[in-house]
Amino acid sequence: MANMELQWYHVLIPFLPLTGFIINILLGKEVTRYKAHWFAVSSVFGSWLCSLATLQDVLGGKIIDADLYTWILSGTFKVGVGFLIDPLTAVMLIVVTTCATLIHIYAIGYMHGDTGYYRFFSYLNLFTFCMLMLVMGNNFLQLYFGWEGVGLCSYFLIGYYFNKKSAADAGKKAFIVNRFGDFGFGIGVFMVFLTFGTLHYADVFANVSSIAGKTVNFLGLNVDLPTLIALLLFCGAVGKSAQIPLHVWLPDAMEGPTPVSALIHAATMVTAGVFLVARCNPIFNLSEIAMNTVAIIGALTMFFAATIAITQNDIKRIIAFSTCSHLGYMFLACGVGAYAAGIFHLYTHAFFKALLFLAAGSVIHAVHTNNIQFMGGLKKYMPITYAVFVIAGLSAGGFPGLSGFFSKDEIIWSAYASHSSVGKFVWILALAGAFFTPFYTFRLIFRTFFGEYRGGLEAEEAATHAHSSSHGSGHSSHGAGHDSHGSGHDPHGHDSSHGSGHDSHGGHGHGPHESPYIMTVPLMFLAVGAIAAGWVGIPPLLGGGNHFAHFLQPVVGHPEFHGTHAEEWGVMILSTTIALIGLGLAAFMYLRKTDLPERISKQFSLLYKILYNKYYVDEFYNLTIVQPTLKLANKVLVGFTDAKIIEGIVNGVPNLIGIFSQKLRRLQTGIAHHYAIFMAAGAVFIVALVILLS
Amino acid sequence: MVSIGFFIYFAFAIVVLSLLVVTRRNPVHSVLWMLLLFFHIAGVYLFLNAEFMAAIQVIVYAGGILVLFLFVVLLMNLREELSIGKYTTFGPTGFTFALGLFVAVSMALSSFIAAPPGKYSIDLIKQETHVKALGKLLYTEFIYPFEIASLILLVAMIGAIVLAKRRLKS
Amino acid sequence: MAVPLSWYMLLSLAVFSIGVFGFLSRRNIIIMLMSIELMLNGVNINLIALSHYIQDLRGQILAFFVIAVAAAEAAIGLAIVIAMFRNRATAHVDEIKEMQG
Amino acid sequence: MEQVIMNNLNYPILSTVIFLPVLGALLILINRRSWETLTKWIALGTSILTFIASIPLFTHFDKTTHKMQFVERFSWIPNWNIYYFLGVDGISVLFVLLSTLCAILCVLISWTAVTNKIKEFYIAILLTTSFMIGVFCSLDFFLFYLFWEAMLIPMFLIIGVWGGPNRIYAAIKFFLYTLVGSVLMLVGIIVLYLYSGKTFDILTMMTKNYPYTMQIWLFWAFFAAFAVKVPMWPVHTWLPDAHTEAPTAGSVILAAVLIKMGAYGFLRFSLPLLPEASKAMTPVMLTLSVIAIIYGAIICLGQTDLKRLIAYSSVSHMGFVTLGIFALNTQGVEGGILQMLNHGVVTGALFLSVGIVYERTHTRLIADYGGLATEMPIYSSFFMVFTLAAIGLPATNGFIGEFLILLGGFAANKWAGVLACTGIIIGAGYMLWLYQRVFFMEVNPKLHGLVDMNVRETIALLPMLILVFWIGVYPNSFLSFMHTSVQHLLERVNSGGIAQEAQIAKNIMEVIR
Repeated sequence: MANMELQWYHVLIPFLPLTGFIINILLGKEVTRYKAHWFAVSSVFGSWLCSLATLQDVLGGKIIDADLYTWILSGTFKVGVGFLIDPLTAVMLIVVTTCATLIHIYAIGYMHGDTGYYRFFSYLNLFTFCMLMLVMGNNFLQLYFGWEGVGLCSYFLIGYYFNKKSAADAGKKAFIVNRFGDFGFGIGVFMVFLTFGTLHYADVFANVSSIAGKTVNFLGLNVDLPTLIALLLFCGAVGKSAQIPLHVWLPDAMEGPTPVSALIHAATMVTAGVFLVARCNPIFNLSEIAMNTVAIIGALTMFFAATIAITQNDIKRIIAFSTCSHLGYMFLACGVGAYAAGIFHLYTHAFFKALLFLAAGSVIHAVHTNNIQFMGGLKKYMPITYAVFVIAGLSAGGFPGLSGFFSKDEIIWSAYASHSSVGKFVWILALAGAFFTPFYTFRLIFRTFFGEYRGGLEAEEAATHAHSSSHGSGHSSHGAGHDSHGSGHDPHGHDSSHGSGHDSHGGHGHGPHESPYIMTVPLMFLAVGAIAAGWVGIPPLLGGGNHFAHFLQPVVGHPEFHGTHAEEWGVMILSTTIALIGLGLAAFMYLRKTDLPERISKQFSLLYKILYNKYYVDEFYNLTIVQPTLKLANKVLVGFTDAKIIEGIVNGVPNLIGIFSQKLRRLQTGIAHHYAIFMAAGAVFIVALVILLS
Repeated sequence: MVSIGFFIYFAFAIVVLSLLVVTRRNPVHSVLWMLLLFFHIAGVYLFLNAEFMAAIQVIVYAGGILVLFLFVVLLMNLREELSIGKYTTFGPTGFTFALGLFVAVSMALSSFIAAPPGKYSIDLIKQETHVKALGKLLYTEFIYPFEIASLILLVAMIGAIVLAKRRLKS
Repeated sequence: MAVPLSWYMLLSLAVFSIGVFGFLSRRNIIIMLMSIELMLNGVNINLIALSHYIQDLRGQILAFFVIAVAAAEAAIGLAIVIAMFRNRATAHVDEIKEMQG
Repeated sequence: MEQVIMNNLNYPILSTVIFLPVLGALLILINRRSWETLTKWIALGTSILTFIASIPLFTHFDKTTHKMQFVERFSWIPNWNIYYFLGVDGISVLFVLLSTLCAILCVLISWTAVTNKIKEFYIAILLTTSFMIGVFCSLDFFLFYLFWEAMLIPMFLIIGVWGGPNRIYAAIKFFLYTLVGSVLMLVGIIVLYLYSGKTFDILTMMTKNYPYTMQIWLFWAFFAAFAVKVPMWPVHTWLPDAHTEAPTAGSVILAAVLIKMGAYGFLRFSLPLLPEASKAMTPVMLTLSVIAIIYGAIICLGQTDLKRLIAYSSVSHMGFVTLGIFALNTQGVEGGILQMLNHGVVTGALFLSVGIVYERTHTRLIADYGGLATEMPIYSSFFMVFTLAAIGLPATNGFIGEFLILLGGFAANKWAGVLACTGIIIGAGYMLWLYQRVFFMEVNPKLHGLVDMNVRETIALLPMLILVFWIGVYPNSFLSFMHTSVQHLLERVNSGGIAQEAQIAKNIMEVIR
């Protein structure tokens, strides 16, 4: 691979969206207003074009690693703002800019008439900038820069409807939960610097072999150095990619407008963790423990998120858990050494998941509720949305021939072929996941598009007001609170219905309507991606060349798998069959025997409750972390330590002096002769002393 | 011998007069005894070749300060003064301490060592006259303290006026 | 035969002690002020005698300043007495304990 | 004197900067009481002139040397060897600039907020500025102490006269706290004076070596003064009261400059004068710093008062500063200095912002706010930027400082580094929660119809905003001032021990081992 100088179009990739952001944030309120998307979309489109040019360079075998300027210089610590463009970056660039462009365009329609129009687009642009800085950085600190930057934009965009408490809470939660991950990530970066004396990827990875097998004293424990660094870095990935145990923020993040969920919480930002692991693969490769941890965390998240998804009723939350689950797949792949497979899944997932979200957004746009219990029968009202939704669902479920199939199959095969006990364990979980994914996806599709239309927003409001027990199992107090919370409609719904002037009183003769072309056309583009994006990675078994893996091989290497063709066929057929069973079961339960789900949930009410409440992880954190901290702050520190102990000492000393002086002032009789006598006595005493001493 | 005789007289007179000053019931008597006392002290100064100081003693103390005292005494209610005890309850204590001080310091006197003589011998002073010698010193080496003393007197003057002035009813 | 220095010192000490006695025992504030003058005079005698015996005029300078301060002190002291007499109609120190703590 | 570079400008720039505000104060003094507008314009003009006068310090500073620059040295009280000795190096020069900038903003923000005793107020502000600059420029211990104590007087008045309802208590607490510390420092100064051959010259003092036991005593004497000013845990309780009760300008001065003096004192005096003691006391100082970081952060979660919350966050942030300083490595110390600057900018800006809204609502209780982002969008954008800077988001100045400090702290002591990192998590928690409660959610009915920031207020906040991003994106224009000075300082501290670079190398080896 030849090195190459930094070109102008490389620099433009991140900085075009930044320009768009600056223009809109400064001028948006007064000047650009409802034309904000002109700058936003064109800047992102420009950076997409630049990304294509860059991809061209990289396909031509070029690698770019150059600093723009020195960011921080302090003693031996020197870090620049610079770009590393290699195959991995190129893939990410394409994923990010493509999705960003399409979602920007979609948002023109979706956010139409919103009061914060310019604000929305400037945040999206800022996000794109940060995400591009993240993937293009040539050192850990710039990665961290982008990392925090995308977190910030996520905070802004989740809390976009900041007048709503739940939205503001969700934004804050996302930021703070991510900070927990960044805590480990930050320490990992410190360890990298202390170990290698630099944060520059190339220098670190060049010397990475020198730390193999070294141990280090960390907080009194002797730990294996590569394991330590890898796990600390992985902390950040767990936070950002919403893996167990830091997954709790992602479902709540659905408070944001749907394009945000599509861009940030499906296609790009949440995959940064996978990118990080893939980028740091030389370090992870040194540590068996770290790799297994990644694989197991990924597999567990994938499994648990999928099980939660089957019980949820909020259309976006279902997709959010699905995202969690698919991210778990990617980590699983990385954990068994198949980084290329992980990145491949990241790439295909970006398309089909963004498509799912945007199509869901289109549905919400039509019915103004997020709750699938009040949808249904939308197939005839929204044919395009329905079509792309099904494509996305098939792709996500791993239906043969579509993008998702190739990437998922590769992961399952990699897990099987890694031949370690951990590999077998995660393989079984992966197969389970392959069952759940089509099940919950098609449960969603069947509930949304088939059957009779169940009234949309009006029906939901009526149901909420009547306190109907819409969910079979009993309501715990939290469950009830969660219901109203979870099925809270996108507040945008009101705005747009008034702004666009459509009569959207569904359920009273006028059904929901298909979304405008500005929204459906990006959906179609993404649908093409969801079908065909995976064709670049067709395995040799099926006659393809797996170009994708070969393209990435210089960066992430290629794991050595030991498996026969027969085994590979077997695994592929097995997983496909399982997926089809999942699909079929969903069809059976939600199309044929529609009373079955209700009965099952009654039958296994405890299990249902646990799943429905997401294993009570939020409650657990609230009880063990949030409440104790607040109590500590209020009761102990404010009320006791500061007010009683420190202020007690501070005010106590003067008070003591005051008491003492109260006693002492009795000496001041006010009679002049007393003072005179004392003076004379003093004089005599001093003279006597002088005489006696001399 | 003559000088010793004179000294004994003056010393005796000074002690007796001092005692009279502090023991008279009537303040007017005290002031008058004090006047006599100051003349005697001035006489002692003359023995010590300090004729300027003797002059000052008479002019400032006898002429200035005592007159002030006399005026103030005249403002007071002497009748009441003559009818109640002149000593406070601390009379004996005061006597003890005064005596103690006297005894203690006089014991210390035996160990007194004078500094080596300076340059202002009696001859020099006689030759230059006392006033001139004093004046030279006062206006050269001690010019700052001298000025400060004048300031103190000024402040005292203003202070005395302010304190003694009858407050105007507003 | 000259008078020994210690005689002067004894004289000065005697005058000073009498002043102390007067200051400590009398209740009339004017007499107390006069006692202070006595003490100052005692000191002056000492200063001038020493100045004579060790042939250094600076002792007299100091006495000179003492006289100046005494004058100031008398002026202020007597002004206070007048003010006090006007407000309290008494010259007896033991009847005043305004400064009690 | 080979330790200093004489002034290479042809006029005494430091004296100019110090005494221009005094001149302005005199002008205001002779101005008529009824001409209030003129008073304000004189104050504004003087502060702007002072700032302009201080700009050559930035542009003409020689970054290649650690020696004192722009030096002025005149014999003042020859009997005691006291000099009027001014000079700046890479450690202090930025604080002079921060002080002069801060003065302008204080005047601007008080324009309509202060309505009684206007003359006296601006005189106090200008005098405080002058004395603060004096503290950072003095190279003679006596002169330093003079400025150090003199500054208390106008500050005391600002809190005590123009403050909130509980101002007297706060002012006296502030005064006594700082005075007690300063008196112990005075003892330390006298001991140093006697030991170093009767000189108050700091640079000469630095060339001497002092016995170890004495260093320890002196360290604690100085600690008393500096720790109170910083303020370090547990002598921090004056700060919330002072901040809460002080008028906006007072809070800004306190936050932006005054509490930097403590940390500056550690850098300028404790470290170079008492290197062995400083090294020996490092564990104690790191512990106190970490406690301050976490304690200050957690206690913020329990606050109900806007200013009080920001005041406690200062405790936490200044904990980072002392952590960096006592990490005793390049990253830590440079990060510490930069973080002092950052904290001045960010917390100063936060107090300015609170002042802006307080002028409209006359309440500081967080519960009285809500939904401000709807009513005052520009204001909330500014506040958001400062909030983000306070929680150390990359591309803002807070990140650079905190990152360097944590890196340095981690290199010095892993426990300290790791525990301090938790402060960042909690920091995000309380700042975002504050932001949410004040700006997000439903608009509090009491806040309807609030007007957004006017031009004057925007101008007051704009420099801070620019600095936030300038330092965040290109910190080298500030870090480059420090390199040689910090290097020199660390060589002095580690003299006889290991050189700085070698120590990092040692750390690296230790890690790899």
